[in-house]
Amino acid sequence: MERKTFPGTLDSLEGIRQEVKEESQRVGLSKKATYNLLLAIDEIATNIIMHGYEENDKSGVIDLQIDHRDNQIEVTLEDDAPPFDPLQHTLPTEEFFNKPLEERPIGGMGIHLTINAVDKFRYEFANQRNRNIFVVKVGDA
Amino acid sequence: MERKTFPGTLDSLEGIRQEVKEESQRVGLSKKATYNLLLAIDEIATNIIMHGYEENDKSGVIDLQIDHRDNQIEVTLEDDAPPFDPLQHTLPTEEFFNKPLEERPIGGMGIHLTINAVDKFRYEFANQRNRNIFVVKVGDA
Amino acid sequence: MSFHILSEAKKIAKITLVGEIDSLSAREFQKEIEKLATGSPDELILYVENLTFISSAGLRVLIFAKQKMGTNLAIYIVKPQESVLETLEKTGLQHSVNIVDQYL
Amino acid sequence: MSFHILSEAKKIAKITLVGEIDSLSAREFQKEIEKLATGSPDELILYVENLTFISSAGLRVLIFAKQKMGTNLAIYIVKPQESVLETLEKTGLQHSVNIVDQYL
Ligand SMILES: Nc1ncnc2c1ncn2[C@@H]1O[C@H](COP(=O)(O)OP(=O)(O)O)[C@@H](O)[C@H]1O
Ligand SMILES: Nc1ncnc2c1ncn2[C@@H]1O[C@H](COP(=O)(O)OP(=O)(O)O)[C@@H](O)[C@H]1O
Repeated sequence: MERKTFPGTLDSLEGIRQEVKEESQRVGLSKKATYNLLLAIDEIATNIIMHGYEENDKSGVIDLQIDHRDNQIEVTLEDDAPPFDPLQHTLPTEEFFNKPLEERPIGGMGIHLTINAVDKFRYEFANQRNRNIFVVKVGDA
Repeated sequence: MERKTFPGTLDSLEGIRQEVKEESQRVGLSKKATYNLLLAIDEIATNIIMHGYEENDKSGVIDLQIDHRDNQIEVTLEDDAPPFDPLQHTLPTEEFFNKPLEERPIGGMGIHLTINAVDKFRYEFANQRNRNIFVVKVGDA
Repeated sequence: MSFHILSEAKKIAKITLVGEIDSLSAREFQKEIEKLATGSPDELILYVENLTFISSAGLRVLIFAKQKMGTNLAIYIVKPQESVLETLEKTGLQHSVNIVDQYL
Repeated sequence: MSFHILSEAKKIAKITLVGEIDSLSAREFQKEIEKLATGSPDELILYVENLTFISSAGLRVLIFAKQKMGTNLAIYIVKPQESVLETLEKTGLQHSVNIVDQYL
């Protein structure tokens, strides 16, 4: 697929999900794997927009690239926000998730959901850009 | 059945229904006809207690008699309250029942339900007593 | 955006009735209604699946509830047995209450 | 006497969610919760049968609701789709909400 560029704003989320969904369906990814891929991408895209751009008073784009080869689908999001590697972020523990809601911080679930939702999640900083890469095998049950 | 005498108070209602229920089941009256017979008797017994005795500051008894013959069950309630013939009482009209609840008087349904619930309903004043007689055919569907 | 939200807030009063309502037990029912009426509920939900008998004394309480709790009170009667349903129908109450299999 | 009556009165807030909740639509959800919170409901009932997507932004609103409407708030989630249910489970929310097929 050629690269698509979206403004780094929340109203881009739906369009990003839509692109990924269409391609996933086209290559025959299961409904469940598709849902999880969309969830992962939505979480990371949200973080780019909110934490990467907005909290740094910056604006910018998100580039979306979808590749299908070797029986897997690979989605890449690229942005120009300050470098942030989600895999370096400390994930919430079991204890966190067992806490009653009234004692939990209100967020902190996005990266956890992302990592759980795809077969492989990778981060690179290349050409001065953040690159978040999601890989899902096609043809799994 | 021999005659049973109950005090003319609301806590007699359950015992009266119980007697009639047992006899109805014994002679094979259908569940539905039994229910309706109990309803009719409960309504009239309530009226005897509330309107016949209580509102006239009187106390007294209700005599219950159940007879089974000619494929029908006949229940008689006798009381010593002032004479009152339910069949002379003006029944609520169709219009009454179609009114929204907030515009309806709160009562006035008992005699209507009674007459609809049994095959025959009769009133007699004999030996200075009110006699309310309920007849239901046994062996109906 | 394919998102749609609908909301509503209301006060509800739930009553479960088990057994037989005659003129004696109707008094307990009435007391409960009076107690609940102080909170001015928007909806009264009666769970009557295990109500086996209701005389006109019970129906009077329903009419009383409507008059006491205000005209806007919506009454739901959940899962009435056949005989109870028939009595509601014979007395025209089914026009003024909502007879349902399930309260949503 | 074989009669038994049970009653309870409470304020309920019902929300029906249809479509997708991401960080954008979660804002509408949050506004609705804030509006309903002013009435201090005892129960929040979310009808989600037709909710097809929920991101962590939607879950945040649930946590917010619990914190804003008070610890005693009981949250019911009625008929979640499988993926939505999985997300609730993966984030431990199923311990703090009631996931039901039907609200009684
Ligand atoms: N692109 C990003 N730039 C800067 N910080 C980020 C970025 N993505 C995530 N973070 C940080 O990581 C934290 C955890 O992210 P996440 O698990 O998605 O939960 P949430 O966003 O709900 O707080 C965020 O609160 C934020 O501090
Ligand atoms: N045994 C009775 N003695 C005197 N009055 C009676 C008697 N039974 C019924 N009534 C009168 O007939 C009216 C209608 O009775 P009914 O249809 O049973 O409705 P309700 O008792 O709910 O008013 C009563 O309100 C009462 O005035």
